[in-house]
Amino acid sequence: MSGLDVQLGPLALKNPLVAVSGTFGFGFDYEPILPPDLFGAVIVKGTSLVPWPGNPPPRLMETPAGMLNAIGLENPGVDVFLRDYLPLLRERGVMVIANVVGRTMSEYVAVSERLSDADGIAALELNISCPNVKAGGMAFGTSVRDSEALVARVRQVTSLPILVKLSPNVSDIGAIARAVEAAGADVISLINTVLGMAIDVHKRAPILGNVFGGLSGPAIRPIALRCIWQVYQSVSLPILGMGGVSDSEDVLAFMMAGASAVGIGTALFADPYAPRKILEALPGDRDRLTEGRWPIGWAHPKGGCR
Amino acid sequence: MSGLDVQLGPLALKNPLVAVSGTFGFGFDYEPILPPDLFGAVIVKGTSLVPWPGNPPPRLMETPAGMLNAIGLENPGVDVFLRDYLPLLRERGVMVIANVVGRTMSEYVAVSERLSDADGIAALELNISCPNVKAGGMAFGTSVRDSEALVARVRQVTSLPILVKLSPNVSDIGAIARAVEAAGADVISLINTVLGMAIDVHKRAPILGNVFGGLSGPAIRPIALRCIWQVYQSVSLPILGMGGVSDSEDVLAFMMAGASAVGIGTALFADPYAPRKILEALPGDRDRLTEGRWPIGWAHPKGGCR
Amino acid sequence: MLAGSLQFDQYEGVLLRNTPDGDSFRLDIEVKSDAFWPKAGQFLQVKINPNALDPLLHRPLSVSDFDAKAGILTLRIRPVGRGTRHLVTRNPGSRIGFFGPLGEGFPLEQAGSSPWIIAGGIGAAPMVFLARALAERGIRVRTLVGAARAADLVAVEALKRFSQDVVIWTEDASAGSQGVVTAGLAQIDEMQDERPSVLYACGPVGMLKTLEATVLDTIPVFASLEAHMACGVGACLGCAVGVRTPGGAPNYARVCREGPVFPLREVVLS
Amino acid sequence: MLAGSLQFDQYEGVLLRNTPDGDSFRLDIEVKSDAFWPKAGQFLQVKINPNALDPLLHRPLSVSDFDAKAGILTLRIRPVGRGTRHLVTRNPGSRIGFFGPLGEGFPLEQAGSSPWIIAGGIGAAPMVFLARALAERGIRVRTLVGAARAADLVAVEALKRFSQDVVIWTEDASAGSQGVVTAGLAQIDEMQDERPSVLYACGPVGMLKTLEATVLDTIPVFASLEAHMACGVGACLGCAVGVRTPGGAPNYARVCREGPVFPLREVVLS
Ligand SMILES: Cc1cc2nc3c(=O)[nH]c(=O)nc-3n(C[C@H](O)[C@H](O)[C@H](O)COP(=O)(O)OP(=O)(O)OC[C@H]3O[C@@H](n4cnc5c(N)ncnc54)[C@H](O)[C@@H]3O)c2cc1C
Ligand SMILES: Cc1cc2nc3c(=O)[nH]c(=O)nc-3n(C[C@H](O)[C@H](O)[C@H](O)COP(=O)(O)OP(=O)(O)OC[C@H]3O[C@@H](n4cnc5c(N)ncnc54)[C@H](O)[C@@H]3O)c2cc1C
Ligand SMILES: Cc1cc2nc3c(=O)[nH]c(=O)nc-3n(C[C@H](O)[C@H](O)[C@H](O)COP(=O)(O)O)c2cc1C
Ligand SMILES: Cc1cc2nc3c(=O)[nH]c(=O)nc-3n(C[C@H](O)[C@H](O)[C@H](O)COP(=O)(O)O)c2cc1C
Ligand code: FES
Ligand code: FES
Repeated sequence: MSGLDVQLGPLALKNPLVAVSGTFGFGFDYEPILPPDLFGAVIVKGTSLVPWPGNPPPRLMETPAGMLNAIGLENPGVDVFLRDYLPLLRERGVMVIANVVGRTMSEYVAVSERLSDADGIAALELNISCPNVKAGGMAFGTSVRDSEALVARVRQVTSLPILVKLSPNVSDIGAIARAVEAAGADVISLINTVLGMAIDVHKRAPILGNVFGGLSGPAIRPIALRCIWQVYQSVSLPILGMGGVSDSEDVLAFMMAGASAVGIGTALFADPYAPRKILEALPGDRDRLTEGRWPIGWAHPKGGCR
Repeated sequence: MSGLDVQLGPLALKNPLVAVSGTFGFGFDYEPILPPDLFGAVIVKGTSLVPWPGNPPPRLMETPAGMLNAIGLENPGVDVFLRDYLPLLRERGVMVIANVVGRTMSEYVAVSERLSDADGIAALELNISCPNVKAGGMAFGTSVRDSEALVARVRQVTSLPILVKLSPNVSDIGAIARAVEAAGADVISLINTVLGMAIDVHKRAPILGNVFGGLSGPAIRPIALRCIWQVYQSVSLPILGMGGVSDSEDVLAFMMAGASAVGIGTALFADPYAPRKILEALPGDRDRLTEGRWPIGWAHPKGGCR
Repeated sequence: MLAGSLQFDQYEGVLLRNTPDGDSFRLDIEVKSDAFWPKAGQFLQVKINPNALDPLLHRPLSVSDFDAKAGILTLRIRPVGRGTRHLVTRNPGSRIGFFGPLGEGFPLEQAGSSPWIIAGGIGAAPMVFLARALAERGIRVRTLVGAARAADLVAVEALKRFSQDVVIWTEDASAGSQGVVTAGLAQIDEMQDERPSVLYACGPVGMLKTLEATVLDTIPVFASLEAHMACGVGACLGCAVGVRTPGGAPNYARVCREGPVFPLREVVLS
Repeated sequence: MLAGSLQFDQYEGVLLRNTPDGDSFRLDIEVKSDAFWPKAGQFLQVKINPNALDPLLHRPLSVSDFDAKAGILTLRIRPVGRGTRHLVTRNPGSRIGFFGPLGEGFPLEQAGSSPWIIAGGIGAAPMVFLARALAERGIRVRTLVGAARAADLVAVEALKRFSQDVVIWTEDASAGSQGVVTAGLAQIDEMQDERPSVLYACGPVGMLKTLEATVLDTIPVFASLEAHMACGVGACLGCAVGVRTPGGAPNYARVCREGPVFPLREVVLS
């Protein structure tokens, strides 16, 4: 232990830095410089019941201090994940969180069941907030009732801790958080990408094959902090915060806003060494800025919701 | 006429570039380099029935490719606007759009009435989307019913064209757009700022005096384009698009997404000459990219909503 | 907030020299324009990276000196964050874009017979130009400068050039007297002829608060304030500083427009 | 998408020379590391501005040449947007950060007896390193290069150095034969001994589509493709290119990982 261990609800992470879903594949693509066991936990790419091909290209566009993606949850399906990747991750002692996607509630439930039977998965993250698929995905995450129902159904089929990943593309994120808390979620993860788009003025058409895409990276950091703050004020569940995190002060800022652990995604693309730099700087920054303690929720006024 | 004239619903603008509300004061602060009559229209700072002091400082924070503001609609009140600024703007032949704010519906109505009696105001922009005031503001703009009621009430007291300024901080911006269209709005303006925040890790507290602030600038451009696209698909009203516009290709991209005219705000802070550069580049870029025509809605699939 | 009379424009200067000075850097910049004519206490909005959208905003920096004959603008910059760090690593020959001059300067006409300058840390930056302006008007000024230690002192030589005398304070006594720069003011009530007619102040908020607590009843203080800025010209209302109102109701002034120099008595420091 | 065997790392090179070459620039960069060992057809993810969050992403650029003995990496860059424009204005002595090498290179083992290289515009960049690799294996290659006009031709001298012969095509006939670079392939069916064993191609999509339409039935073509990239290492699935499936169901490969070089027959150009 590096002394950086932190508790994310039921999960004991060796450090608070989590590789978020979709930017770290199934854990091994950055291996030469970022082994998966570097992180407190690795959340693998969204996984569905059967293989999904994803959206037609182009799937990416850079934007000011951010990027749009419309991958469309391409993934080889839960069986391939369990067969080809999970054993390798388990071997390396990685804390694996599986990111679950589906087109219907039953699909979410079926994937969750399959994953729960497997050995070596620490928790499920229900992705009810992906803006890049036509059915399911964000549709659930923007409705209080659907979010609640989905979490309740998954709760019945798994004893694994459930993280529920929320969308920032809603009028009242606190209401969604309360609903999933009531339905039995263990941790709230946020934020997923912000719905956006880009236009190609030469082609006079949307750039992305899917028209819309999800905005991520430093550009959305202020939105992520705000959502974390709001959810921290709305529920008592622990929060996995993410959205534009780039350096070790960001990690502490996200914690002060209410996150117990902090995810990193797009920043890898800007600097693949960012996670190493963060983990190197974090002990010193924590000593300097927060007397060596994890400052979870410290920016909230005393006597707030918690 | 520079040949750049464009029709924004009932308003005939001499060019499509509009100074948005809140970044151009009452029209004269940038005077030495940007006279107010440079723009197709000038939308003045949000104006209330009585003077508002605004929020305690700090009110600003730079963020990646953007900024947060929590001005809190400081303004000297509608009477001072009418007495001290409107005559100067009228003298200069500026197309003036007044931005209306209130804490209650009655306040919006009262301000709108006062403005309608004055000479030299081309239109009203109802700001139902400001994230920086506790009551009113965004509260209206996130509720379909309240938005509709507010616009309907203002519609009764004014014969001026009504622009309604929408918030991106909602689950379904199309639904709000349809409601304000039904209530008699003439133009939809969007987007107002995206709700965000920043944390000071040294002070372990939110940076802004108001905790939350509105995110603007290039960082939010993909969100603005998406909202314009969605509203264009939802209603048949003309759109005044804004959010991160920085150069002349942005203007054409916003038009392709569905805007009839395009606002510029935060980009002034990054380069006060940006409006001049845009107006110089626009004729050439329009010839090169769109055969000299305004490409309003061109990026939408044929046979769409319009 | 009335229609403005400010005259500012956008300029591009060429960096001639970049010299370390205390904990800061002195940038001498050639500005070839007859229109650029700053006053003491005014500031510029300096562009950090003209080719990127990040950092987005300009950085407000005081005119630390301006040699009108040679057309040489001097900035003194303390590297504290991304923008200032970037500026102080620029090499001679590189171009520096900015717009200005902005804001209201120091009220020279209120100097009286024996004005004092009091500057903490990088607060010395605008004071060089102020001392020059006073000197050019034949007004003799006493200057108090302070820093944590001798090595951090900024602009001392330049201040000496234009001041009648310069009194140095350092917290560790590595130069001048030991103490903060306001330390000598405690006895101000007992001073007779020596007593300042006015204090021109620039420095950390702590220093200004000490002035507020100690001398404000006796001596007028004009302080240059700092605030985060977006426009710098008065349009965005982002750089608000609280101003005192009869009933105590909240009211604000713009540091970029009504300031950056304010009668200390009129503002509410936060 | 199986666990990777790629070996890449982050490097910082020093720019030795920046030379205009056709409509592009040749950047010779000293890379002091024994670990950096690229193969022909691989690419690098190059950082544009290490101190800003915009532009955020790296830019994929081919290894245009690598002189392993001298440790000199050559990039050939056509300035088309913000990132590439920034790179081609760097001065000698400046540091260029990148990570790599990435992707699968050209299959040299499939060269056969008489491979041809066909390059349109900046597509010539990776072909220098490919020609070098073939030459080092004693394989003689014929190289076809094309551009709009003579002044736009890239890397011709370097290609001549490693190729048996270089055939030039320009659309305005200002150098070589008149026409697009694929023009000469129309008669390929009639060619006898001269016929290529394989075509290595890099250039605009239009060029690749012409190859698809003309020679694909007769000759294997290995084409280096382009796609916008975020990670460059296979993690984000952003650089998808359609691949042919028996039933025509959509399926994608990663240009950064399974590519950038693909058998042309297997991909769906868009
Ligand atoms: C009127 C005025 C005159 C000034 N003159 C000088 C001078 O002559 N020399 C000098 O070294 N400094 C001066 N400052 C302070 C200087 O503006 C800040 O140090 C600088 O903006 C910090 O930018 P950064 O990118 O390095 O820091 P960061 O903290 O990375 O900046 C982030 C954001 O906060 C703003 N910010 C941070 N600190 C300050 C601050 N103290 N004041 C205003 N904005 C801030 C930045 O402008 C930027 O928008 C002056 C400030 C004002 C308002
Ligand atoms: C494997 C590979 C090898 C390449 N090798 C070379 C080379 O050797 N020399 C060379 O000049 N160019 C090469 N390119 C193309 C080069 O990557 C683009 O020209 C460059 O990314 C454009 O960046 P920009 O900032 O100048 O343009 P912008 O249009 O401003 O870039 C905006 C975004 O789009 C992406 N983008 C734009 N055009 C392309 C493109 N054609 N391919 C991939 N991404 C693009 C950028 O990376 C960036 O993320 C290669 C591309 C790939 C995929
Ligand atoms: C290329 C890409 C793919 C993503 N795929 C997924 C996914 O499969 N499941 C999911 O829950 N989130 C996905 N996300 C969202 C991220 O996990 C994360 O919530 C978001 O990007 C914000 O964090 P960041 O700014 O650090 O990237 C993806 C993001 C990106 C950029
Ligand atoms: C400092 C500041 C003040 C603003 N004040 C107002 C306002 O008074 N009324 C309003 O409707 N919008 C206000 N806005 C929002 C802008 O008008 C605009 O909708 C938003 O900033 C997005 O455009 P931009 O990215 O070009 O700035 C303000 C924005 C900023 C940055
Ligand atoms: S910085 Fe905009 S009003 Fe002062
Ligand atoms: S660029 Fe990320 S998978 Fe290819």
